[in-house]
Amino acid sequence: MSRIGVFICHCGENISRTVDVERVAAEVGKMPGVSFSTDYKYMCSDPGQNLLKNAIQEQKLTHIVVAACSPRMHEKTFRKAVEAAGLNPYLCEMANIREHCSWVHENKEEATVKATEIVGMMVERVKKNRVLPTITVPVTKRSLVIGGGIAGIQAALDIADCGHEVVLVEREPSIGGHMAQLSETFPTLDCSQCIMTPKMVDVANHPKIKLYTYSEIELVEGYIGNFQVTIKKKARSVDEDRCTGCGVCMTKCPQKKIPNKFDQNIGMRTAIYVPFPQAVPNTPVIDRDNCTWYKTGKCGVCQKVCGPGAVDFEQQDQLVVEPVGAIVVATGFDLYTIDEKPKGSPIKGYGEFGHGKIPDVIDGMTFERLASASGPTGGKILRPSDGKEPKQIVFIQCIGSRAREKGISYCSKVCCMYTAKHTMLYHHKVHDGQAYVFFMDARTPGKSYDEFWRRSIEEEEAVYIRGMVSRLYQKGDKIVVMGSDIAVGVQVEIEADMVVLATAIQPQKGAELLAQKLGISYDKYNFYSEAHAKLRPVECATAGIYLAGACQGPKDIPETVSQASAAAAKVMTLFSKDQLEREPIVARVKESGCVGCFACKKVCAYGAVEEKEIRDRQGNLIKTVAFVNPGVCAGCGTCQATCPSKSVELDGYTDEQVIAMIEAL
Amino acid sequence: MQPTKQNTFEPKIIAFVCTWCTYAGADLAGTSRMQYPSNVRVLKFPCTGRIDPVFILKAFQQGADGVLVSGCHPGDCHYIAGNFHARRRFAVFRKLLEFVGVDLNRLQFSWVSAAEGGKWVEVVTDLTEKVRSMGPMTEFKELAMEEQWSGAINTPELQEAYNSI
Amino acid sequence: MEKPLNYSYYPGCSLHASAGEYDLSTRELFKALNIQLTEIPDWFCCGATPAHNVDELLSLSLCAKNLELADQIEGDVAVACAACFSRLKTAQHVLGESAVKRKQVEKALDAPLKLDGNVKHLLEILAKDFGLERLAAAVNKPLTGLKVACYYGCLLTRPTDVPNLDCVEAPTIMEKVIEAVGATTVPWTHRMECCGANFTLSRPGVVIQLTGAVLDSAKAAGADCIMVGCPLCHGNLDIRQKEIEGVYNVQYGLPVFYLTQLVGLSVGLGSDKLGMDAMIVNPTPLLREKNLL
Amino acid sequence: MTQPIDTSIYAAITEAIQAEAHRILAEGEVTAIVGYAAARRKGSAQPIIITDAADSVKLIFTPACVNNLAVYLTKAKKDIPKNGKIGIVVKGCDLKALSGLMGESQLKREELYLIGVPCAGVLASTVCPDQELTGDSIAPKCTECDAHLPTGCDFVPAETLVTPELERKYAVEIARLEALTPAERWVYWKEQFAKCIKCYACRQVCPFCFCEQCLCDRNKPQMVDTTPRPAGNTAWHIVRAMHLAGRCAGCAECERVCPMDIPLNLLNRKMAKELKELYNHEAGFEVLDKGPLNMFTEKDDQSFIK
Amino acid sequence: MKKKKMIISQETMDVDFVRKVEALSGTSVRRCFQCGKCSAGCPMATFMEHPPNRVVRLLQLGQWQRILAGRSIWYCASCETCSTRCPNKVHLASIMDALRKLSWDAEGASKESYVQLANKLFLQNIRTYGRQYEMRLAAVFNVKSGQFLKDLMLGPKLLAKGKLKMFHSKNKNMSEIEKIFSRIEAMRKNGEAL
Repeated sequence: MSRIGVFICHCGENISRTVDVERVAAEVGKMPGVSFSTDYKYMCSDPGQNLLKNAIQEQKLTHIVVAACSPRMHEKTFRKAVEAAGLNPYLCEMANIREHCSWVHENKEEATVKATEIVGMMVERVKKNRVLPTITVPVTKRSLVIGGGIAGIQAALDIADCGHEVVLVEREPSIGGHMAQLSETFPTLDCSQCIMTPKMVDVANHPKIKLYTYSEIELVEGYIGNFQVTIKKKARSVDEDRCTGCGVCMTKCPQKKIPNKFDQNIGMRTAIYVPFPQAVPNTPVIDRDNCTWYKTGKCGVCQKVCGPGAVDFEQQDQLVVEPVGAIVVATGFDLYTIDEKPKGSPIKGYGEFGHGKIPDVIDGMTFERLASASGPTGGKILRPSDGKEPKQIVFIQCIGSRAREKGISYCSKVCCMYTAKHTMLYHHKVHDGQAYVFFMDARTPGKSYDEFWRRSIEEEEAVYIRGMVSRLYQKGDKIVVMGSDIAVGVQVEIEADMVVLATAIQPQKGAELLAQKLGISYDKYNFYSEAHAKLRPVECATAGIYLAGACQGPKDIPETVSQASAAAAKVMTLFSKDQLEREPIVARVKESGCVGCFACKKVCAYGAVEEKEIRDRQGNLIKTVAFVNPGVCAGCGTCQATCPSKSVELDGYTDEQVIAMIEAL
Repeated sequence: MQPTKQNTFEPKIIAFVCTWCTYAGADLAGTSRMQYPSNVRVLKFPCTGRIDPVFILKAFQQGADGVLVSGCHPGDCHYIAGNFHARRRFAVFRKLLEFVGVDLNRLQFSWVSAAEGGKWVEVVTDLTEKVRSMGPMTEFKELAMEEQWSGAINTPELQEAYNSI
Repeated sequence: MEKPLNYSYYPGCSLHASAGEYDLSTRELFKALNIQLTEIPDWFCCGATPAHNVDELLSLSLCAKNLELADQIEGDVAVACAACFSRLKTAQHVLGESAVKRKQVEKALDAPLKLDGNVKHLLEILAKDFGLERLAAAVNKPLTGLKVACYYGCLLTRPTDVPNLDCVEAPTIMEKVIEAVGATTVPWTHRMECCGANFTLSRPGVVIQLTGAVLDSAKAAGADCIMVGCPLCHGNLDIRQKEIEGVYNVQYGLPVFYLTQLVGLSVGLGSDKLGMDAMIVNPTPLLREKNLL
Repeated sequence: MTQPIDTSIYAAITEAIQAEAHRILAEGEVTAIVGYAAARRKGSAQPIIITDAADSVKLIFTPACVNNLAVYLTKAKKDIPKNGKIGIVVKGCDLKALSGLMGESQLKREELYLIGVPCAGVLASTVCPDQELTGDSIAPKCTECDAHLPTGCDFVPAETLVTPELERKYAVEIARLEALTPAERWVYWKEQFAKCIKCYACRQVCPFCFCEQCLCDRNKPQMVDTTPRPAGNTAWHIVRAMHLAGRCAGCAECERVCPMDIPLNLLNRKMAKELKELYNHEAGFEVLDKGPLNMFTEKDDQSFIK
Repeated sequence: MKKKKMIISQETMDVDFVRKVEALSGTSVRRCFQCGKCSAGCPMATFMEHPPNRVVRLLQLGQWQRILAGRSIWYCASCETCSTRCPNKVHLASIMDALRKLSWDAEGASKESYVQLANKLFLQNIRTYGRQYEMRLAAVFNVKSGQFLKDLMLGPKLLAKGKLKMFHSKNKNMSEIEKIFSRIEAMRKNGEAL
């Protein structure tokens, strides 16, 4: 027989003003099973909690109902108090008589009746509550980092420096990501390569980092602490162990006119290539689509010139399985283009800017490659169309960003700063040129950021014009920019030699596919969703998976690095214990009733349901039933509602508890 | 929840809600001190995906005059897709109830997010008003009162015999 | 008895013309307080607003010339007119900052610059050099019950870091001085709004609007009178007051005193020595009412 | 309207079944065959399980072969791995049930030998089994049949069917009920459910009611009223219809076995109709990974949700 | 002019002019980020066609013709409120001084004549007499501006109060002032000063 204790909180006057708490306590005291019932001014206060603890011990209470505020507010508080008094915390329930009663009703009689009924429901419910032990899950202390840009590199180094193995997977032939493409970085204008390459080399040399480049995530199974990740190593056609990185193959390759993606397609590369000279690993890849051998079966020059015999035309894609306990997703971003988009696409291009068909209208990343000393022009700012140095250069901010009509309403955050940087780089390289910037707002919240922006205007003589550009069109070898200066209130027209667009930051192509493999959620733009925008900005809702960098939303380098280190810290927190503890609100299968239709498995969004064979002592299969992995189960209970025989039950929300509540009405 | 005044019928409304969105939305209505009829009793679930159609049936059998099922907007589910499963389940279940003769005006489904305290108030108030104007849900209550009788009581003799039991 | 204070005195053009009572009352007051004023011989116009408006170099040169003349006399430079004060201070500031302009001015004057003289407005001399306590001690007839609206106008404090007379946005020096001699001050909104002096000749319509707003504010704050430290402000507030009353069909009746007039009154100087009869808005009824005559 | 239906090929089908059954039993391909045999009443048929090739002559196919034999497999499924592959005679409607069961992991295709029969229809349970098959005497479910010829079986006799277009009896009745007010429908179903004696024959005969412990038999908690009284009966039939929604293959065995003649298949057909309209789902021969209520699309109808 | 489309290029942006303004005013024009605080506090903004912030904006774009064609710079009261309150330390009052100076140097200067006339007469007075004589200034202004009756009511009253002195004495060292004027003129001629 249960001995239920009921504690009615006044919440100062928040509850007692509209609910006659004493009457509720008296009424509830008469309910069967209730052996103690009282009211108190502030149940959540220390004296209130002590009252609860003492009552549990003195009255030998077995179940507790606290009628107070929303359980979302104080359920943890009271469960802790109950635990401190020696009861299982899950034998305590809260009745919400504040948010759902006293605050929303004025009539005292009605509110009191309602409060009594709410408490009565919870009394019936708590009778059916069971002791739930905390669940522990073993943790594999290895982590996977997806993406080898600055975010992935930072996270991998941080975790590895703490002594835990890291598997770093990068889709491209080299790590480095977008940051490796940049010429200089704001707000200090130090060269991106100079600060980036040492970190890349650290990754390559770190004994705790296992690097997979030119590889993709194929499959993710398991759950927090216990993931099994299948990685597809795409065929490189070059044996990584044999290759010395001498580069002879690349100098001899006859296919030399392949646009290099790393140089935004303005520079050329060979068919066997490393994307850029400082690539890590410095092992070339054969681009099979453009290689003469693969197209015609003839050539093979690279193989002939390769001393160590590393070129292997027969190489196949390989699948590798890595067990890890935590995953950091750092897949970065892609840049929006103004090109015409397919019909029906939620994102639109800029027809008014020529849909990307005007050759000297380029994007910011292309400008970075032009400005980069190791870029295709050797750091000279030259127009793609005729190789002339532009003397009138127009930068336009917020291309795609903050443009609801184009399908993107967010701010891409980094463009104001990088455009300011571009004007400076331009001014340093083309002394007799003039840079103009069309902008709506200059958003420069960051250490030394506004000063940087002001410098571009005050010292580097960029002319900023507040107002958006309506249209661009080619006129002879000039591009006519039709804008307006809203501070003056007149239209502005500039005949520019080159136009640079600060295009929006978008998630990587296929970001949603990776999310589906990982079982993490993403927003309508395919940016990955954090568990809580403010308080859990680094974690995914899916346990054991963390976010770093622009895959979550637009970020600059310092912010990306901070988040990467934060993600690493979260991984370390997980790895700091051998076992992971979690709330025992999970589904359990009653094997006796289960007939193995696996409807539960079909509806489980987390893949928590497995098939389990039941055998007799002789090893004969009796039946196959469902099994819920408590490490993966998130506790939604969809399985239970789906199960025809109700052979799976969600602890804490069992049918018994629910029916008891309905019957109490 | 007996009628508080004579000649006025106060319906009993049961709400099955998910904890992340609608329960939080109802909390918000509270913290914002919005006012709504006191007829509703809230049962909290982790997710609308946990809500079994049988609960709705059970609620009507237990004397509910109206039932509300409410959860997260599509795409907002804390458990990825629980509300999508619930949406199908209830789309079919309400058709079944309608076919056996339950007036669907008594059964409301809604999406109320944690930020929609106002919508919670609106949904609860609307349902309460609607059900109040419809009068009590008598169908299941009458069934519970009836004795077993094999076949229709469609002759005076049977009626007499039935009444005598 | 302390050593008497010595100043070279730069009255400025207005004090030799429309603001004669300011000059008179200044000399009389300082005599009464035993402060020595020696008028700079053959001083020139400082150029005032028109000069800097269109020819900064001329403006700087004229001011530098005057400072050179003042350098012949012992003591800091005492300035009564806020505009002259502002010009002299600005010239010191600009020439201190810009070597190029300093060279140009030296060439214009054909002499090395002597900019060291400390330029002080009368307010500063009374409040700081002479001191508020001494001032209070010198009072014979405290201005008890007189509610004064202290009007700073533009040029006494602005811009930042140039006159350095007091806080640039919320000065209190005038209030301190006049409270020291027993008057009450009123808080009001237009203490530092422009009266439009620059347009008094060319665009009187502008002056009427701007000065009207100042008078409105002083009246609304319940002031009995306005106190100024600038002959240009005085010109607009006093001389044009009747005209403004006519344009807006209101009655102000606010006598506009120079600070030296009011302080002089408190130390016991007669109205003849303060040039009260030169004021367009007759102060006599007010002063009678307050038992100050 | 007495529309005759041609069942002349049934004799040839019977012969073909017998030959095939003999072969697979003799060759040991299967250990047992579930089929139909003649029963004692003239023209009637009953299920039979044969394990001996010699017994294959007992197998028949006539308009009286109405039973859905799939139900025997769900009850016997545990023994199949022990005893070996089972052969089964299936009409189109029965095959749909088998496909559904395979989708729900109850049966494995490789454990079955399917002998499909082309079927023009079977007799209604309300007529004598020796009657001719006509538009009147045909089982109501056969008026809506879209699966006369089972496909994907291991063996189907090569006979050509002639199937006339008949009035869809359930569709007509559903339309009639839908036109009523909720209150009128409530009266109708109250009368129907009141007849129920909770014999659970409907549950027993249904291939999909394979739960080892039915929800409606549980008493801790008692989610569904179990008493054989109107309230409990109504609850049972609603829960039954809901649990079969998206699964029922339409064999109408529930309705056939109901001793109180409750039109149980009406509820099932209504659910099937809704699932077709809402999610374009129909029971078929294809084995589905997920039933319509175990899946979703983001664009599912939500016009009923505020 | 005010609404005409602005064609911007290195040719149309007169950087030299801007440099002159910066040299004369001793303040940076580029520094302004168009917050509008100057215009917000300007007592004369309502009289101007280009509020102070826009004057700076046009200057940033080197569009001095647009500024000088308007009356805005002549309606500046030199109250220094803008300079005092500018969050960016742009000394706008000095920029206005510089613009007025350059306006007198430039061709096709502003239509605004009364303020310019007053300024011209004021400077002439200084050159001639070394000091300012208000009576003479006012009288000549009224004659030259054709407003013979302007402030007629004030005259006698001021005379009676001794505020307008009919006679005045010349400074003894008048040659000094003439020298200053002529040296400045000479410097300008020689390009030693702006």
